[in-house]
Amino acid sequence: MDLAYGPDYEAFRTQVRDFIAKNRDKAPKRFGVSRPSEESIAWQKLLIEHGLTARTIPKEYGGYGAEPDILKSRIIAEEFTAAKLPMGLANQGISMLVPTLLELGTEEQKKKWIEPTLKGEVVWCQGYSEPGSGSDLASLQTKAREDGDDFIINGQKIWTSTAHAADMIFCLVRTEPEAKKHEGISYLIFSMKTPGIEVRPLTTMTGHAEFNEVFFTDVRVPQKDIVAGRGQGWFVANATLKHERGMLGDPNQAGTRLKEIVDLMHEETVDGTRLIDHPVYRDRLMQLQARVFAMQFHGLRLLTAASKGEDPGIARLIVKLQGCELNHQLAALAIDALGEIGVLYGDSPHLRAHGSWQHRYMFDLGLIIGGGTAQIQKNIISERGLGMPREPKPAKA
Amino acid sequence: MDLAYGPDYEAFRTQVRDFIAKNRDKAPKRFGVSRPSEESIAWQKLLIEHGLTARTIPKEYGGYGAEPDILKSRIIAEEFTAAKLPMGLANQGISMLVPTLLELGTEEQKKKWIEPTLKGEVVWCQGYSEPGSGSDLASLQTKAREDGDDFIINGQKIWTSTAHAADMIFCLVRTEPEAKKHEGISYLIFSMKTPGIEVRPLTTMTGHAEFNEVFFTDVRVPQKDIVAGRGQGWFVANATLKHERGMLGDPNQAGTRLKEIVDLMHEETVDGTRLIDHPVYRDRLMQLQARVFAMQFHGLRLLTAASKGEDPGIARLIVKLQGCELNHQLAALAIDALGEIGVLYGDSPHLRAHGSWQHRYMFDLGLIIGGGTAQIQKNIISERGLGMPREPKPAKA
Amino acid sequence: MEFGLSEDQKLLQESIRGTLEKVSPLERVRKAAEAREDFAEDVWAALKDLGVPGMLVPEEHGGMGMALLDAALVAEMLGRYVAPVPFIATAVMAPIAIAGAGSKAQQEAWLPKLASGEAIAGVAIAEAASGAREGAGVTASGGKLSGKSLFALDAAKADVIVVADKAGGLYLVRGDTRGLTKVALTSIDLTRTLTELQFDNVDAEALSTGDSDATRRRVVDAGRVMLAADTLGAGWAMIDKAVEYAGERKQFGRVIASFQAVKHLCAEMAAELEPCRSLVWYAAHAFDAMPEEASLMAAHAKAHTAETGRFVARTATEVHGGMGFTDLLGLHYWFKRIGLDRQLLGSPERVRHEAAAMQGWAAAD
Amino acid sequence: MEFGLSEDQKLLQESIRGTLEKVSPLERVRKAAEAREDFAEDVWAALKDLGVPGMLVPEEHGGMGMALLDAALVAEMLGRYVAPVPFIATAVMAPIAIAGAGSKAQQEAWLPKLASGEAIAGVAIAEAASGAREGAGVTASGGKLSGKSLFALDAAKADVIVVADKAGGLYLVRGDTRGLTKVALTSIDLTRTLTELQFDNVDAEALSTGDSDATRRRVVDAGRVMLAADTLGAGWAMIDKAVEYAGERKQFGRVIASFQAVKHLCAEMAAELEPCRSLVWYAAHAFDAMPEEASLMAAHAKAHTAETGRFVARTATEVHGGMGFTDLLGLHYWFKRIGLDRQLLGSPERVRHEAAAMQGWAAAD
Repeated sequence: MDLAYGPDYEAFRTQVRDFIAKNRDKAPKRFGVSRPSEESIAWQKLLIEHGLTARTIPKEYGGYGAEPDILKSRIIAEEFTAAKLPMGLANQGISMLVPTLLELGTEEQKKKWIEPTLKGEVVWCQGYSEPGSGSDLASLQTKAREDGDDFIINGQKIWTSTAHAADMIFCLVRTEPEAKKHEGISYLIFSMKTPGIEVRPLTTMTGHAEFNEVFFTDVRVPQKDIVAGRGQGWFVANATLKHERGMLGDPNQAGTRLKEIVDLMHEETVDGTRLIDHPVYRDRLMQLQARVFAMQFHGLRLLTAASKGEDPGIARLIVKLQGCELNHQLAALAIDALGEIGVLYGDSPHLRAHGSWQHRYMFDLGLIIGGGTAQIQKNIISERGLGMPREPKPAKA
Repeated sequence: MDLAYGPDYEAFRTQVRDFIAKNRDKAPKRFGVSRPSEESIAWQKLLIEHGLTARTIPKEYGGYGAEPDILKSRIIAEEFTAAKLPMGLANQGISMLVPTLLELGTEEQKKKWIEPTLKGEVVWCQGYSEPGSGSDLASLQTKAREDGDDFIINGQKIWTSTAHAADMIFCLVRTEPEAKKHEGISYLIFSMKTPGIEVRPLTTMTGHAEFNEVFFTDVRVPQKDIVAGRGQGWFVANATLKHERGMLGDPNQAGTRLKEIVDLMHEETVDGTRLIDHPVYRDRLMQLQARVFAMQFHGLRLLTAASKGEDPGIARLIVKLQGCELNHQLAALAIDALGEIGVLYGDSPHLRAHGSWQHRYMFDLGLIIGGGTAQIQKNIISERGLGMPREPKPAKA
Repeated sequence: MEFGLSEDQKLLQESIRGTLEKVSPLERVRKAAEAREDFAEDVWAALKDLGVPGMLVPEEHGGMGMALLDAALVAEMLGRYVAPVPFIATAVMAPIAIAGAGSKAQQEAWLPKLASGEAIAGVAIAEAASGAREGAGVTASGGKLSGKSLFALDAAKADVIVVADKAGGLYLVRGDTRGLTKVALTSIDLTRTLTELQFDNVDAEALSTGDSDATRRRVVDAGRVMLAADTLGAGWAMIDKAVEYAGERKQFGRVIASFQAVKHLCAEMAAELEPCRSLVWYAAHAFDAMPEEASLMAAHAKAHTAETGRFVARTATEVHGGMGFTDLLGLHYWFKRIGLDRQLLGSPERVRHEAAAMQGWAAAD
Repeated sequence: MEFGLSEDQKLLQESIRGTLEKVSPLERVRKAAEAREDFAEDVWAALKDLGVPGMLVPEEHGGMGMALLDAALVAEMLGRYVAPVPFIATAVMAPIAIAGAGSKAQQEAWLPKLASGEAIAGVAIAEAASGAREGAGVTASGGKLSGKSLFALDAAKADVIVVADKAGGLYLVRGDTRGLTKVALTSIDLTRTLTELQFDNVDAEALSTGDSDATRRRVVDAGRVMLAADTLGAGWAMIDKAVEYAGERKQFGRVIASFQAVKHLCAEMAAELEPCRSLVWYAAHAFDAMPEEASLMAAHAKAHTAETGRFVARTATEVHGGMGFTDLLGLHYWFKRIGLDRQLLGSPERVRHEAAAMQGWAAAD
């Protein structure tokens, strides 16, 4: 047990700090809502050159080409957060498509797509879920029919964030209608400018359209733009989903929220008494503080395991379930302690934190559902973590 | 909505009070642990004669022969509770066997068994559950093989309270090994003195042997002592289980517990501060008080429905689940508020209420599990109460 | 002894249900919310036809003189249909205030108009019921009110507003009086309006006949019972929708209603919420017939139903999966209705503290 | 940066596990409980062979000078095997007290004997850590102690007992001193003893070298971390047993482990309990290396693990169905161990209040 990083890493930390001191005025003020701004693109370029993002991606594909070192990645994150500077770009192309291509793409695909994606020149969206295929993603119905060297795609995707602004999509489609459901899917990449694609914004309970629906009508796409071969899409997608699920339930976000609530409970009063002096709210705060600490230290444990290449087993599988729930409960405490002010929203007077507590309370519920519902998470924990059997298949009626 | 009973019922209440005033010195001081004491038997006789127990059971079978009137039953219960007098006998023979025989027994069976059972002369135990058949009661394996006019019984029962003191058992046995599992069971009554029956006490987590295991080795029983015919046992048992489940989760018990906790929190101190003045314990008390009220009023609603012969639907199905859980949570609050004193047990000095809070906390967990586990209750609520489908049968492996 | 609804009450509830089913379908609610209507005039008009505004107004003033339990049955249906109407202040809290502490003249001036639906009444009592935020509070002096009151109910278009001042008094203020400024507040729940009232030396009439402390208490109690009933109705609507959706939605080759995890979530919702019905009925009946129990039961009904409502709102949304999170099914209207109910007229934590204080188990705030 | 166990620590834990698996199986625990043994001498002897009593004793006094994190790993295993041994006071709290605030002579008198396992040490500190019940409390005057202390740990057969008085001081009292009366208390957990100590003008030596306030704080912190670790171990034992039982028990023609409801109960237990491991590790490490965080983390580890432990104890019992409720499988030994851990050295509610006070968010009691 050693919570210090040691001299080599502290030297690296110093480098990062030096970079920040020297370059902080170059950090973008405007990020762009769906597509990166010019400033962001320039900042990204600078970060890549200094090994502060795209750090382990080979130089030939536009990265920095360093050996993987998870502690260095964490130091970068810590220093940028402390300096309140934006990190490198983090969109679905960079977090999901690039690792997938690196692992499973052809040399041509890597050469063509990774560098412009890293640079923020090409923006991607993800076409996985469908209205009828959520938890049971493998049942997806979007069809890709062969027509010469092309596929003709028809169907619908949902939960496609940034689809309206994306250049490209990585998309699961059914290419082998006769195969078993997991074996008939291919992972296809194509341009969002292709004729026959319609994007409709999808408004959620928060009142915002954080997602889109995407409709395909006779969309013609070259067959060669499959990644990892026909019928391999389920395998490719699972490799990618790992990256996504790892991002949900981040305990550092919970730590930040907790601090905000502590401040709020010191500042806000009811009948002149500070909220922190209400024993019942305070007791809830303390319960949640313990949970936040537990998940943060749990995160350190996973980080250590990752840095040693060890499999942390069940410890990894619980993060999404526990982390998303904890964030939701933190938002609930803030709302409750604020009383009527806690339910104000939108453009209301007296709003606190721009209504973000209500927004988070609702959006967190979306995260509890999305990326594998709580029920699916519990299936995974019990089956993969505890070795319990899968449910028996139902008899054919 | 009218919470008064009205003049007729108040007249009846006066009769009950008169009886109590006149006879309270005849109430038994010693009840007998497993078998009723002489005093209890005499008291039971007096109560039957005055229509204060066995009230609706026909005179020819030893009851009082009144029309069913659930409000009068409640008034009797209220007045006896208020006077802190013991009610009539309430053992498994009276609460489960007698209604079963009345509904499904032959005239001979009714004549022979109901009266001595009511009088406390014949004590019964119940032979339903087996070690391998709990939630899935219909899978029971105790075999009754035909041999001339008799059955030869081999197998084992569990959770058999008062088996060591019982004269008779009403027992589910498998008489038709070839039939489907629900159709091969018969409901058989026989003497616990029959050779080949061994009773072993079953100690639970409370440290007491509240139950027994009963072993049958070549136990010979006349075939004629089946109730309602061969293969009808599942149907008979379900008629009886209704009576049992209705008794679990009684909200009046929760009301009594709540009062005890309120007293306890006013009397006990920590560092000189009364427990009721600790805001966090007090808030839990208030949450539980609301639940107790809700379940008590829910009980009134069910009582009203029963008195009108209406089916209260889902309202009835939730009582066991919610009532047992509420009792458990009440015990938990008492334990928590008492700190280390709350975990004392057995014959310890400083024990409060003879250690009954711990005993209840554990025994309640047994009740949450027994009589249909919480999981089975939720299946029932969702299927019968909400009309959701049963789980599909698994495919044969 | 009869703990249940009379035939008349069942008929009343069914007639409200039938009307709302017709006039307040989701599309109508959505339109009201999106257009930020102060309330849905047509829905309110349909309820006027049924006499809803005058339910609690005494018969001598043109009302129906019904009981709070009747109003609770209506409130349950309004929650069930997330109806965008000014019920709680106009039809319940204000009539109780005016009938309870108004002079004969005040009663004659307002009760018939409220009964007929001709007038709308708001209530500004949040500081007394929930505690004051941001130092809000109204001070009365020489028949004039100054200060501000947040979170007034049904006040946006009110002809008259019942205002509680810091000293425990109740006042009537006309909606168009000089010096009164109304600022619209926006909550998550767009089916109901909340208003901030700013008073700059505003003319007011005291409601000071009889025991105005007791009247204020009753106004709050009645409001709390209505909010509990609203949550009860909204919660059961969400359970029914969850069960229905789960019966249609297929994943892994079967309807998700056949998965034990989904069934148990639905069972837990029902098992938690259904006893709230009896608590709400009892609290309403206590208000009508057992005044010594009324405040305690109103507090418990409010707090316990709010806690249960939160569990139901969240869980029913989860059962709907991603669809529950979108705007497509409109499920969030119920979610938000329950969310607002929770915080109005006293959060659960505050109301439980009051319940303890009423029994002498805690110091009153 | 390495947040995890060293190879030595993993070996330590495995060797404790291996030993306990052999010497402290359920039958041995049951025998100790049924015979009301003060502790299982043979189990303790096996742990002595591994140096457990001297783990935290400084090397100069014949101990191993190990860290609290090492002790937490042992405590976890003791919980896992519900081992009936006097670990928490004898091997953890008393050595910390004597090494922290004892004179050279006191250290030399007791630490070598504790390290070798020759002596047993009790600790009577409940009034300071949990609050005083029944007006208990010890008063020191002229080197003599009077009064009573409830719920002393490992004190039944102790050669020496560390006693906290009302004024915040720590004292050493010999187990056989005149005027000291020991009354055995019986808790639900028969694997550990609790004792009431009555002091009638009893000879005592003050532990007054250095900062005895800080030492007392550290004694409580260390004890709390041990209890949290004990619950962690006992809780995981219950989860493992539940998973195993569910994998064997068949109902409705399938193992119950294949029912989604049972799987989800098990998943919830694991998901709740596993983060407690990191909290316990961190709290122990803070005790060793980050003194400014130690008390807060010990409090959180204690309270949160106690709450999680209750959920696990109850749920694992439910998964076992009726068998979990009987004595047959002995599952209740773990249930009760977790139940006692919860209340010792501060209930969760009290400890959370302390945690708030430490951060300046509440007045200290």
